[in-house]
Amino acid sequence: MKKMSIAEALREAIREEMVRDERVFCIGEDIGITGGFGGAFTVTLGLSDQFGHERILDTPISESGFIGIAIGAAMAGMRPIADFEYGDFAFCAMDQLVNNMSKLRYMSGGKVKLPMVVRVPVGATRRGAQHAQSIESYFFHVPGIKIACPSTAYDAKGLLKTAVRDDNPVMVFEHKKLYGAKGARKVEGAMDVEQEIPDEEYLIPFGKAEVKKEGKDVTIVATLRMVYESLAAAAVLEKEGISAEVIDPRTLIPFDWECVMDSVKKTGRLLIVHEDNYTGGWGAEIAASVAEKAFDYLDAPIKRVCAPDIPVPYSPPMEDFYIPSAEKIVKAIKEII
Amino acid sequence: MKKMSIAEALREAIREEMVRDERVFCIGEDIGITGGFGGAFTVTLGLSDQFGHERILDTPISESGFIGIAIGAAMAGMRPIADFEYGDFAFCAMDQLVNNMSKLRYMSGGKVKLPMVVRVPVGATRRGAQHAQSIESYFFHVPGIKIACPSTAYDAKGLLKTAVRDDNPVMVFEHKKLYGAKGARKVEGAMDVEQEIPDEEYLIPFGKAEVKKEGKDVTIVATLRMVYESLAAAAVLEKEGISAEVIDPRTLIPFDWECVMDSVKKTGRLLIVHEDNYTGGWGAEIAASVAEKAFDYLDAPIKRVCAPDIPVPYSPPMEDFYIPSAEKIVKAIKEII
Amino acid sequence: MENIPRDKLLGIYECMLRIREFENKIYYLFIDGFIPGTIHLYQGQEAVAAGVCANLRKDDVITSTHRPHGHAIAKGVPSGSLMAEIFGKSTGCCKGKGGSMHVGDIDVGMPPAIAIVAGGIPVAAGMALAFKFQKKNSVAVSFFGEGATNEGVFHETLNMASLWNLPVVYICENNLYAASTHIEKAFKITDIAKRADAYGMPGRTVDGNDAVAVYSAAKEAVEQARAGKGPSLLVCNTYRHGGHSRGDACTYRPKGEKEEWLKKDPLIIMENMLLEAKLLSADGIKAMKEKAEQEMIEASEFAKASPLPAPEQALEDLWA
Amino acid sequence: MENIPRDKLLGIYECMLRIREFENKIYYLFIDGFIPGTIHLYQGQEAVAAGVCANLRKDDVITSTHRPHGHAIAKGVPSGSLMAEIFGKSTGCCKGKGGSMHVGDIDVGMPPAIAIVAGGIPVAAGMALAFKFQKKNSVAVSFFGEGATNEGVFHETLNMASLWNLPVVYICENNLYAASTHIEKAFKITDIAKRADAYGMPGRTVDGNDAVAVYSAAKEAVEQARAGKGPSLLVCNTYRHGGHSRGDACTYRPKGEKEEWLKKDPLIIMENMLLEAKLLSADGIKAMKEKAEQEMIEASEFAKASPLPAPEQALEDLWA
Ligand SMILES: Cc1ncc(C[n+]2csc(CCOP(=O)(O)OP(=O)(O)O)c2C)c(N)n1
Ligand SMILES: Cc1ncc(C[n+]2csc(CCOP(=O)(O)OP(=O)(O)O)c2C)c(N)n1
Ligand SMILES: [Mg+2]
Ligand SMILES: [Mg+2]
Repeated sequence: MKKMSIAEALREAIREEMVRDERVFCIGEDIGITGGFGGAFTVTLGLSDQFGHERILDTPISESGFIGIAIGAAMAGMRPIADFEYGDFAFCAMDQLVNNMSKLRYMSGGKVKLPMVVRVPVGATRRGAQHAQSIESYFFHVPGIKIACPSTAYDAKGLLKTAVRDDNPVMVFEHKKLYGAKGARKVEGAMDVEQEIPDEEYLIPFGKAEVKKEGKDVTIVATLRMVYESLAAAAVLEKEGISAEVIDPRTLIPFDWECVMDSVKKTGRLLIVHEDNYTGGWGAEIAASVAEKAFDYLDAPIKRVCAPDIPVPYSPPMEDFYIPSAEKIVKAIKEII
Repeated sequence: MKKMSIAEALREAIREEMVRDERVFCIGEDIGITGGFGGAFTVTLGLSDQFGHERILDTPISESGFIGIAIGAAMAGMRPIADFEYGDFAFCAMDQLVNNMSKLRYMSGGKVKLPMVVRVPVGATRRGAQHAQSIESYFFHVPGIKIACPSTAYDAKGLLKTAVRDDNPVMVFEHKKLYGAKGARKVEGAMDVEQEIPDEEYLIPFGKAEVKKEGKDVTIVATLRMVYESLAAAAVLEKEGISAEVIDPRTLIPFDWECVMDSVKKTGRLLIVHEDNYTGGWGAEIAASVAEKAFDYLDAPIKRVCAPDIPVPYSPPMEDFYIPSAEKIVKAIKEII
Repeated sequence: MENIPRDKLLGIYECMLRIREFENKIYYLFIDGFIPGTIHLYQGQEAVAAGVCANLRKDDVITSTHRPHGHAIAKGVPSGSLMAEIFGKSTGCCKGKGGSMHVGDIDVGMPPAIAIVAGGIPVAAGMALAFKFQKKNSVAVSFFGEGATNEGVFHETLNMASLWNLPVVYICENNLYAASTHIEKAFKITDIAKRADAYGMPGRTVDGNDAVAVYSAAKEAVEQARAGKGPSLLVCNTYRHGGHSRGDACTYRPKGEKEEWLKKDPLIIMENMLLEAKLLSADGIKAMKEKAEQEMIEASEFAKASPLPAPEQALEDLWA
Repeated sequence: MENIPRDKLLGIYECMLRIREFENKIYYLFIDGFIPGTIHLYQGQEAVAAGVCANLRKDDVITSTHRPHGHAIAKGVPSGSLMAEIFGKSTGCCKGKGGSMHVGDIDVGMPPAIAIVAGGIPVAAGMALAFKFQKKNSVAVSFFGEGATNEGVFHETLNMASLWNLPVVYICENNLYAASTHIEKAFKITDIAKRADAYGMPGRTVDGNDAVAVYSAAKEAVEQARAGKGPSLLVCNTYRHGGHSRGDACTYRPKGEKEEWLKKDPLIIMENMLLEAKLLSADGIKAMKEKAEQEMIEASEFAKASPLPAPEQALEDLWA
């Protein structure tokens, strides 16, 4: 057992997979430069020393190009892990992600495979509108992409390893404030979520949610940093006699409908929390589907606590207002109980 | 009064606005070439004869570049109308659309304005996965973009004119099978939706839905070509004694919540239909919001009839299966009545 | 030409004939309503696909575009499964899921053609990168039109391909037009091969209607790539005889332009060469044409007779 | 230099001093915790912003990047509202909605800086296109780093700007690094200005630490654009003295590299020139420095004293 931050856990996952399978390599900007950062959030720090600059491949600033290259490499038998320094830059490669990565296998009639991982840091960290977006929902809507959203170091390692071994494209969304609370590259407001990580290898299957806290009055579904806000809210509510169940789906595609549905059948109430914008976010799908399928079990309307429909503002009071908080979660739950 | 197809109505709207306001110009691929197509669907045919090649500006194949150029031109006082030949190519310009077009005004603290229109043909027409997507939902999720979806020639003209006069970025989604049913460039399965268009100028305000057919048992919300499938379904149901109300919201952002909510309060049932993929589509937002806000009025779960979560297949039987149909709408409604 | 074995030359010529016959057939089948959607035909550009692919092995790969039939035939996709795909039949090389713009068969080194202009350019580099990792001496070749060189991803990729010395060859088919847009309306420069300079990559232009010239230039480029000496850009000047896609009357073209180019029909050039060099007799040519014709008749019979996929098969083949 | 009026030279020098003082101040204010998030400082590159913008009028416009403070000062954004923006205060030039990477003030011809690398390149062309439509003789200038020239949109835009003869000037600040990535790891070529050839656009390289050289080269480019003679690309070779952003110890740089460049500090070069040409005395320089220092002290006092926006103001300013 070793205590690890999420950045460290992701690094270990990559390291283990690269040792295990020589087809695995990393590609992205500033990920392997000697003396450099190891990616914007240190995840690949030191890996080029171990694996060389060919397998930790630094690219020019060319997102569309390097994602297309990852796609080609995957089709030809490699297993690339591509890195967007900030999720916001994924839009530069959107054509390759949506029109090629997600569709080539289908277009081929199932003949080609695209085993590739795309790592996407998300979340607002005092940098303004173009380095802050939570963009899971855009990809949640693309058929053909699996989506993982680890909130703990344990999950980060296990989910990333599973992603690398999956024969389909997987996007892993990582929250910048969860990478780690130490070191020169930590961000303002970073949370300390270090965890003991087993020495033995483990994988976490996709589509298996985790119940982070059991409860009986209301179900909260949240991912990434919102898991912690939800747990904080649940703790506050507990004191007031309201028992909230907190579920982290861990992967959005595939989604563990069974776990959420069972919980809602028990509690009769559902709240969904994400840092992505409200309108058309993935929370809408969960709300719509649960409202449809658990129609007879719901004792109150399903609510969502999400970022408002604005770009991310820079100034701290406005950014804090933008990001869903435990306080807002408590308030929303009281409205449905 | 003159009978017009949607392509003609859009062309008239552009013509009138260009005559009225010299700041308006068109930009895109193959839109103004003499002897050419007038865009992939003839909307700008002949306009370069009237306005010259500077104001109907043909570009190289450079979507990201020409959308960025439209953005700059809009900020500097022009009112561009940009054209994606097929909506699928919008992903090539996604960074400019999402990171710049929708955010620059906000980032400036409200100091700059971006009065621009982006025209986006959508819908599957036997061309396979990369020339077929309905992509409204991706932009529905971006704060700062208005969205219009005209289903008739009358609406197309009025909404496009309103879009050109709006001081915000507006994306207009147009369905390829609705442009017109005549001429060399019509697509397979094109519907004849010609309509009498008044000679006098008119505008259609954003955020005003149209009730296409009144009914009392169930509300159907649909856009673009799905309006017609919904009306066909309503006609079938009518014969079986089920009275469906069909609403075309006409704009998705802003959305006419009042109209839909009033209808649902009356009928107690809601079905949403779109050609965009099911999971995370805009229908999920409508379903989630109505389920939340009309919780006490609903007599049945809200259902959605959408394309399944796959890329668009090429072969006719599979494509037909992919596209939501009147038949599937009828079936879905029977499940909730 | 002297140094090229007769077999190779006849192979190239046969490939060109097969492409021409295939496309002619498709043209009429489309008019007759057998083919859904749209088609982008390759007549006039046969020398490029045939000349380039004559340098490739089965374990080399190509990427293609919205205009892919010629590339597919040249790379070895069987004409029957190719035609069936264009018909949308379940015997098609993509089981009817791809269509005319997405034909391909990875078993012969062709992933589905990518119809987003320039979209295949980085994918080819990626396959080349894989070959480098795998220490295979395979080569990736990417075909695209001159219009594609104005897409950003062309620029991003050629830079990386050059930087990393990837075994990839970029073949730009300059047929003067991108849809209705003449190169003069899309480029200030005229020599597209010069763009390679921006990446420190060799760039070269050849007569794209002269199959032997294409073959020889591509040979050099492919050998260079295969030997680990890096990528290059080869611009082939050519012309599409027909419209951009179905129902294009080409009214944007100046009068007489097409006629001039028809005189330079790559098939005629090749035929004359073979005849002059006495590598083939008029009878030999006739026999080869008939054979190609026969093959494509059979391909179309196969496509016609093949079953359509069941609607629900749409739900298969998304996930691995 | 002989032909440049004294006022102009002093103006450029003053601008450089102001940028240097501003950035030095920001550096310490960041360390002291006054500034949220991150900062990308401009020390070492002052000659570029100052030399280029000395050719611009108020009705000319610029686009900028993640490293925009220097451009903002040079284009005339008042230092107080600039600093307040970086503090996230409601008196900031973007009311606290933009932040360090998005400073700008359209009233002085600077829309919010765009922090997506190369994102401002087409926007500048678009503003130039507007000027052409409006028959204004204004010019748009786009600043970006050498790293940005590997983005596709650089390629797409320079091609169109050249094709349409737009009044836009492209200023590439080659400071050798894109974040931690040295140009050798991102380019096979060394002369970035050659990329302009691919678009039929004039390209030129100058010593970006020599403000007079930058000024003169930019003058030519701006005048050419203003006269309707089209765009150009000007590469300015320079160096950032500090890290890429906060907390960057620059351990990826070879030892001694920074020291070499510090000897070529653009401020020292400019000072020496002015002293040698006897356009300014040592006292004069001292006075100007003190003035700049004083201005930035006041700017920081202003920023510190300014109120933070109310949380709910986040909901304003999205829609026009
Ligand atoms: C990104 C993108 N933009 C636009 C189109 C529409 N389109 C299809 S083919 C074509 C012209 C392509 O020209 P070129 O690259 O020269 O190839 P050619 O058709 O001449 O073979 C265009 C604009 C597209 N498919 N993809
Ligand atoms: C599209 C995009 N990719 C990556 C980044 C992350 N990033 C920010 S600055 C930078 C380096 C930019 O280098 P250069 O263009 O040379 O400008 P400099 O920082 O040297 O001024 C990178 C990679 C970004 N902001 N946008
Ligand atoms: Mg072409
Ligand atoms: Mg740089």
